[in-house]
Amino acid sequence: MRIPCPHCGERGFQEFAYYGDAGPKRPAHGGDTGEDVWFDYVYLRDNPAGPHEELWYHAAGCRTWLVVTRNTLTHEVAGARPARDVALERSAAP
Amino acid sequence: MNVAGRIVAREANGRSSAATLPTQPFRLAAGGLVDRSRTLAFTFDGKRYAGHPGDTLAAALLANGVRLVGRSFKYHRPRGILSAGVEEPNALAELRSGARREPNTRMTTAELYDGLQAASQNRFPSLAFDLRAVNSLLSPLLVTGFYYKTFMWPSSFWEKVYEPLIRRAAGLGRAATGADPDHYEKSTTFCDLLVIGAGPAGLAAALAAGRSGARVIVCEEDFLLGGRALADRRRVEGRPAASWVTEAEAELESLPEVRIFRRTAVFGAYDGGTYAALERVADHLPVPPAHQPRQRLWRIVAQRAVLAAGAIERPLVFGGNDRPGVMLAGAVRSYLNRFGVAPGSRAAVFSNNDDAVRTVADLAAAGVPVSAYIDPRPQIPAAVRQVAERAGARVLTGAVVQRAVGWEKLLYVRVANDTGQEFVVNCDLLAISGGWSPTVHLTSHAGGRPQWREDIAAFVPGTPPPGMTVIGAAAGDLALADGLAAGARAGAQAARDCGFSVADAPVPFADAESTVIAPLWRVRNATGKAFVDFQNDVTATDIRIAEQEGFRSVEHLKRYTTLGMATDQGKTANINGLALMAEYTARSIAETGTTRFRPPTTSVAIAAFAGQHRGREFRPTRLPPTHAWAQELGADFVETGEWLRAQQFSRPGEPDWLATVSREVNAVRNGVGFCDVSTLGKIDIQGADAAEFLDRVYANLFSTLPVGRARYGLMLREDGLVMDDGTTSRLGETHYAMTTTTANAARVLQHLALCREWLWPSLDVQIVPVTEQWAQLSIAGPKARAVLQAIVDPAFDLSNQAFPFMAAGAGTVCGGVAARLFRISFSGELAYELAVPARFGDALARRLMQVGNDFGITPYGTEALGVMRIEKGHPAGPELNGQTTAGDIGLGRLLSKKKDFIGRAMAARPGLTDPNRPTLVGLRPLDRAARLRAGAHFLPRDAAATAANDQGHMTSVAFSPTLGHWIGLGLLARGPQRLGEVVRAHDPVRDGDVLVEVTSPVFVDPQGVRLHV
Amino acid sequence: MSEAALLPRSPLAGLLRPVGGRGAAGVTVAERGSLRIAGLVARAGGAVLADIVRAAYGVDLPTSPRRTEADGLEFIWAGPAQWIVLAEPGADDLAATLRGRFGMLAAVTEQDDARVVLRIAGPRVRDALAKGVPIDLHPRAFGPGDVALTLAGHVPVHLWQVDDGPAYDIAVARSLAGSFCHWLRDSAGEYGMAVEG
Amino acid sequence: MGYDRYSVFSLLRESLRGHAGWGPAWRDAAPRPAYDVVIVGGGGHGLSTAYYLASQHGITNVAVVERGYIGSGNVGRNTTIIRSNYLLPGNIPFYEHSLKLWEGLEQDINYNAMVSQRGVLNLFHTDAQRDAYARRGNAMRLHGIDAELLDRAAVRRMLPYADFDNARFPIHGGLLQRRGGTVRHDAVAWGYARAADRRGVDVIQHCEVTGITVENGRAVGLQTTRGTIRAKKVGLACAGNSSRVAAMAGLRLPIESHVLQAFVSEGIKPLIDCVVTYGAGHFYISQSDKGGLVFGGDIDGYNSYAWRGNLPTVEDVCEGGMALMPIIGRVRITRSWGGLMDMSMDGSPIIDRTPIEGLYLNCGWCYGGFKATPASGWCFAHLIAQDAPYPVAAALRLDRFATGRLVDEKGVGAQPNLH
Ligand SMILES: Cc1cc2nc3c(=O)[nH]c(=O)nc-3n(C[C@H](O)[C@H](O)[C@H](O)COP(=O)(O)OP(=O)(O)OC[C@H]3O[C@@H](n4cnc5c(N)ncnc54)[C@H](O)[C@@H]3O)c2cc1C
Ligand SMILES: NC(=O)c1ccc[n+]([C@@H]2O[C@H](COP(=O)([O-])OP(=O)(O)OC[C@H]3O[C@@H](n4cnc5c(N)ncnc54)[C@H](O)[C@@H]3O)[C@@H](O)[C@H]2O)c1
Ligand SMILES: Cc1cc2nc3c(=O)[nH]c(=O)nc-3n(C[C@H](O)[C@H](O)[C@H](O)COP(=O)(O)O)c2cc1C
Ligand SMILES: [Zn+2]
Repeated sequence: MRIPCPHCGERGFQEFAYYGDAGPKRPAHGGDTGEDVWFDYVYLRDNPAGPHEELWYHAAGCRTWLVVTRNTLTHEVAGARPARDVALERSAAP
Repeated sequence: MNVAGRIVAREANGRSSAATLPTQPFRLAAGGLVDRSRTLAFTFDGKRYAGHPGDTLAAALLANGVRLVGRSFKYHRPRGILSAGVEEPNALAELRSGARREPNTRMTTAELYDGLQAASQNRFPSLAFDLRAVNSLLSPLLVTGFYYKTFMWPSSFWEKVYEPLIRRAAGLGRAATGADPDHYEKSTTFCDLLVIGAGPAGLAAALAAGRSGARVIVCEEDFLLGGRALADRRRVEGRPAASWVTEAEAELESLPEVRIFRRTAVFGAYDGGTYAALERVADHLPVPPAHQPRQRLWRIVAQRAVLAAGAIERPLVFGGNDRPGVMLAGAVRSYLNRFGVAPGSRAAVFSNNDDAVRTVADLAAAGVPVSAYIDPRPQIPAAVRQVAERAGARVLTGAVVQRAVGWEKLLYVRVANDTGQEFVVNCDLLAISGGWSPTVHLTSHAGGRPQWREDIAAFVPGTPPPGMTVIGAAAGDLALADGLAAGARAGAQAARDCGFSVADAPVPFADAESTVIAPLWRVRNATGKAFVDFQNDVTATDIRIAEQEGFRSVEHLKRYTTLGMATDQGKTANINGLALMAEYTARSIAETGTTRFRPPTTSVAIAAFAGQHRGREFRPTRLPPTHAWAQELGADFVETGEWLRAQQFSRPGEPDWLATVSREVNAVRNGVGFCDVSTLGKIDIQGADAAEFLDRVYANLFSTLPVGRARYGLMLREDGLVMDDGTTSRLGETHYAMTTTTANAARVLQHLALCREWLWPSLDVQIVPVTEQWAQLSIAGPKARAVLQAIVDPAFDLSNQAFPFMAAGAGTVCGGVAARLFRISFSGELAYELAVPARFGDALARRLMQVGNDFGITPYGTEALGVMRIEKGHPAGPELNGQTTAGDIGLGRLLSKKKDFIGRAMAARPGLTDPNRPTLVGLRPLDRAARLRAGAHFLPRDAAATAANDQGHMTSVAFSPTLGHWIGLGLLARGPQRLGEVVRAHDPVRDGDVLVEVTSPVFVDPQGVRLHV
Repeated sequence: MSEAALLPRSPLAGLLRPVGGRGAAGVTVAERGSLRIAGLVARAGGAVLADIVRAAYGVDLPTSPRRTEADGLEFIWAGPAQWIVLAEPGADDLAATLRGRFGMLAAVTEQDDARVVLRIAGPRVRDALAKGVPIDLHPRAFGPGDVALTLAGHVPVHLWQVDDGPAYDIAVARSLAGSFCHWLRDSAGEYGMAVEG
Repeated sequence: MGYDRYSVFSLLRESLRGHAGWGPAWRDAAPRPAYDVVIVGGGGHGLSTAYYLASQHGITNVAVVERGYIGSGNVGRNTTIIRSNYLLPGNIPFYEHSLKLWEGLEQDINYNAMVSQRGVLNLFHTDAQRDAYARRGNAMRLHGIDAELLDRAAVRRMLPYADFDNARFPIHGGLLQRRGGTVRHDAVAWGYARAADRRGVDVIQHCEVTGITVENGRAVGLQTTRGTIRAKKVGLACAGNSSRVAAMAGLRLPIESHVLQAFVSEGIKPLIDCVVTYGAGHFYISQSDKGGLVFGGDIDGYNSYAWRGNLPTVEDVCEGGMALMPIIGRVRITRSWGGLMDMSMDGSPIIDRTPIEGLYLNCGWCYGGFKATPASGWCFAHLIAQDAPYPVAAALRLDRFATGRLVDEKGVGAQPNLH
């Protein structure tokens, strides 16, 4: 499996560390979020069979976090973006 | 082979010149691609034989008239050579000896070298006389599934009696006798096009792509390029096919961007266009030359791949079809044409297709009489009949071989035709062909399902992995001309796909052939055992039994009968087996389907996957800056993660490590010692939001930390449990130096990056690992200041007022060496951590030894460090084991109530705040002479040793030289409320129960007076 | 007392030894010792940093895995908005200099001792590197000035191509120098490795 | 038709008549319109659940629906290790219950699954690891389970061929559970299927569940590729596919699906007697009765439903193997494969009710559920039949993540790929 690091270029996945689903949204820092929302964020996963947005860390490369779109049925990697860009975009979205 | 190698081989062999070697009675007078000018000596089961360079072991044995080469797995039936390639199920040998012994080596692919030693396997006491052949008589009992139905009584007999018997009888060859002495390598390479298989189709593809300038890799598992073009007397471009191959090879060699990997099998197709291949670099030599690996694992990343792996011929299923002397028709041609060997002296050919009649012609041309050509088809094409008759063979149509008769060699075959006539055909070689199965294996590694093609009675590739095209016989285009054309097309297309322009070139033309086939899956009125899977002894009857018992899915069939599960993965067996299942279940073959193919397509040595990473090079070793110095002092070292750290510095005359460690501890407690703590993770944190960032990632506050001060910090995971701890210092308003534990350094760095980039991308914070930059030495003990005073440059005021406990600062030492100084203490003594650029770490240690000499300075290792932290009750690895909360380790007060932080919410869950959770306490043995051991469980003093009474466990222990007895830290249910209570530290696995008294975890200087002097 | 009062020790001491090979070495290796190295990480709004660097040195800080040179300094990409800066031995305290110039715009760290830098060259250098470096170093894919953060075996490396020789510089964490050299000797042995410098 | 009991006598009798008399091991049942209980998943756990529903609770109007052939999932692709050497009180009694059931299984189900108590040896390489194993061994002993802590010399006697002298991480000793061992994996599925079938359970193959019918907050049936099936109770035992099936009822689970690979070598004469796990890398190995070395290591580490892994993991596993026992270097791998692990957030399984009445959940087995097969079925059957957890499985609850009463053996927290 090869991951197209937007910074380093395409690399074998052995250079990366995996964190899992990029979907769950962390409750706001400092907010007064209920325990069930936290539970949901920390523990529950969609775990879909098909396209999946997930966090990978380019540990043996540029040491940055990426959001990789990958199909869990075929392992085809559709693309990768810097996690920071995705996060900024998401926080800008309403 | 180089001369040295040959001499070694000779000596190993203990004999001398090739002149005394036996002749090769079955070597043809001429022909073949072997080098007859040189003779190689080899042994099989201790007996000496001769062969030539270019032979495989199988070819050379056949040349010497050896027919019996092995015994089957279950029934120990005598077996001969069936094939001439990787599909071989029978002819397996132990190659080489001692630590280089390789079990189950296919004789058909083992390249002959001078001095080669081979031994037959799975026989007792000898190949010719195998006692276990009685299994054959028991065979009615040993059918498929027999063991599931019996051996159940008495139940204790399985491990003691039945299983050992079964195990000893099973298995094939023997493993080596010692650690593999050879070297292995792994290499990664990239290309535009990977061509798998260098038969005519593959060569055509490589040429077409290579000429465009594309980067092409051609992998061929054989030691010669050419595939079937070497085995068949065919013509390409009007020339003998083999000479066309030579020219193609020469042209490919001349193209700078084309690489040819010989002896290299592509064995796995993985995701992302990654292919795994095994190059057998030195398997054709007695031992690998110096600095050469035995084998090299290639990871090939290819934009495009062309699979041109050819096809594998299928045996026919009839009685005694496993007799030595029964051989695949195409293999017979290989031995005749490529190796110049006659695999028999009188032959018959049994085939259901138009291709095998070439074998009749080639045998005759080589001077081997052919008694009969036997074909189940009532009508055969005139051309086929003609070829057979011209070769002098009697042509029997509508006829089948019912039984091959013989034991260790074939004597004759019994033939019956559709009019009920029976014949006996004398022969010691029966060439058989049930048709050809495309080598589709690599196309299904990514999940593609092969498709049934009725017209050629074979499975062809379904959906290959992305980027792969299949051509030639592998695609079911069995005719040579089609393969050449497809190759030229696919090669050009691949080059275009990779952005190269390709000129149209003429497609090499070839003579025509017929590939017509009428499937015959088994001979119906066969007598005797009719084998489907030769190696695993699976017969047609076994398949019927499986069907009867409901194991009808091909995958059930496989698992119940072990069909296709042997070393050859059923390359010659699978299709026949599933066709029989289709017949028994009255389904079509397409409906029945194939079992799934998986890597590796041919077996690969475990060592090849490991490559260089074994022994001490299994994982890298990280050495701290003072390593060389510590080594000179004779330190003992200990693995801590990837690091190798000095464990203790023993001195001559010290009876044991405990004496050494106690001396080191005493030195620190009473004088001064120092220890390399460079392995702690060091992370530089800067930025306008650095303080805010630390407040979020640490449970306690860091924004309030004054510049020039250090603070102990505790980090939680998002789930509220403790992740790591360490001291972090504020070097400037927006600049912090964080330390982490050695074990968690990488994990923390990754976590901080996630926080910065993913959770809070708008914070201005920069995180830079600086562990490697600094040599950090802890200098501890009442005399630490005095020693330090001797090396800091004058500007540095070390007084308690100027540089109090938990102060942090920068300056220079030893006359201008930049340094950072932290007054922090793990030992509980007056202590400093002094950091200098790592290149000076070694010299700093030596300097400290000098200047500290008068103070009795003592280097100490991780053991003494551990003892002192236990004496002080500081939690470390065994307490921060990922299962503990801040409260569990007595640090609940650090969880800030003033701010939010990672883990805050989840840490409040009832399970994590349960007052009954085991909590950190100190322990000391009631009998002060008793030894404590970590891992013991706590039980109420007089309670029974049951799980219900389990109240926690001892996490860390040490012999405290300060107190003169063992002490421990532990997690005890409601521990802090039980100070003074006596509990039992229960340690049955070491027979060491001890009564211990619950104490505060801080054993030494509970007020922390010494820290502040 | 001068700095020489503490003798620096290279972690490569005793590790670079020639190995294998008959005839001319296929691979040569030399330590680029005593380099000055600093780490540079742009603070939020890093664009200004690029402007200041351009103004100071007349070069663009590489925004992709590339290396540029100016004024005796090498700027080597080390991740998004991150670089390491190299200066020849003997230069002034590089980190201090950089901090003086860019301290407001970048986090500057001393890295002089964090890495060792080796120059590896020779006709078979690509073959030797392929035995552990899992990236494409073919001239069509990677050329002079190109930079990569990747692995050599299990050892993380930071490498860049120096010239068409080809020669590569490989920076390795100090603590891993021994393991790296072991891997290099293993990998280059087949072609013969000579030690220069 | 066929034999109700397998024995050496039935085998002898059949051998005299060409084995014409064997009937199907289980009927090829077609789905009926309604059952008392339908179990989704014809793996080890589903089949054993059905068997114990029938044999322990007298509930025989039961179907097991399986999308492929029975045993096509993880029960048919695991490395066959059974043991009860767990650390935490939430796990130990459960796995010990399982080991006890294994010990009497073959007589119970009349099928030789080759339960082989050849010993499981976990090696340690540092003092800290030793203490952690001592803690575990002591915990086992407190539960009445056999555990021995071996020193280096004792390990050397057992594994003379391991690398003691040139290792990156030298072996210091090991924790041995002699009652641990291996079981012929496929036979477990077949044996339970046959035994359940004999008690009236319908084993329905090639029947994929595509929907769960929930009416008024209650599960009342299933949609399948072979039609609708009504059920009073539905039990999910679909291992790596748990999230997908649970989603049909609108549930999200604390589960990720990951691929785990395993490997088998060519058959060789007996070399490795017991099961060995390497403590300094991801590697464990045993030798099958056929002679193949069966081994594996870590999961590939990313969410996957692809039933296959990738090359770096293969290399990683073999590096571990060579580091531990370089004698196997020239033995060849003949096949590799992958299975889907339902990795839970604390690495321990879940056997519990769900918020939907009548819908029961059995999942989260990670890479360790084969050894649990008998106890899992036993406890799940009890839960379904009695609507109350069987005591040894009482800690394996779904709500433990919300309450914080985690069963985290490794202590790595809510990151499934690290368990
Ligand atoms: C390589 C490998 C090695 C392992 N090694 C060990 C080991 O040594 N020891 C150990 O204890 N454990 C081991 N395990 C784990 C163990 O195999 C599993 O935890 C256990 O088998 C899971 O339970 P099961 O048998 O019920 O699962 P499975 O056999 O996977 O059963 C689940 C079934 O559900 C079916 N299913 C899924 N979705 C549907 C649907 N929609 N409709 C109908 N049916 C459906 C599947 O087809 C499958 O047959 C290993 C696993 C793997 C992959
Ligand atoms: N008339 C028939 O019925 C019939 C049937 C089969 C083959 N043929 C003949 O066979 C030839 C087919 O040509 P082709 O080029 O397709 O096949 P080929 O068999 O000539 O060549 C395939 C080559 O691929 C190599 N190979 C296979 N798997 C490999 C792997 N995984 N890695 C590396 N190398 C691998 C083999 O060693 C072989 O050299 C033609 O000459 C054709 O006439 C004819
Ligand atoms: C314990 C065990 C032993 C195995 N032994 C063999 C073997 O000797 N030969 C073989 O070809 N496959 C063997 N397999 C692997 C199976 O062929 C198959 O790959 C596995 O059951 C997964 O199924 P799949 O590959 O069809 O997906 C074994 C599997 C297991 C679980
Ligand atoms: Zn990257």
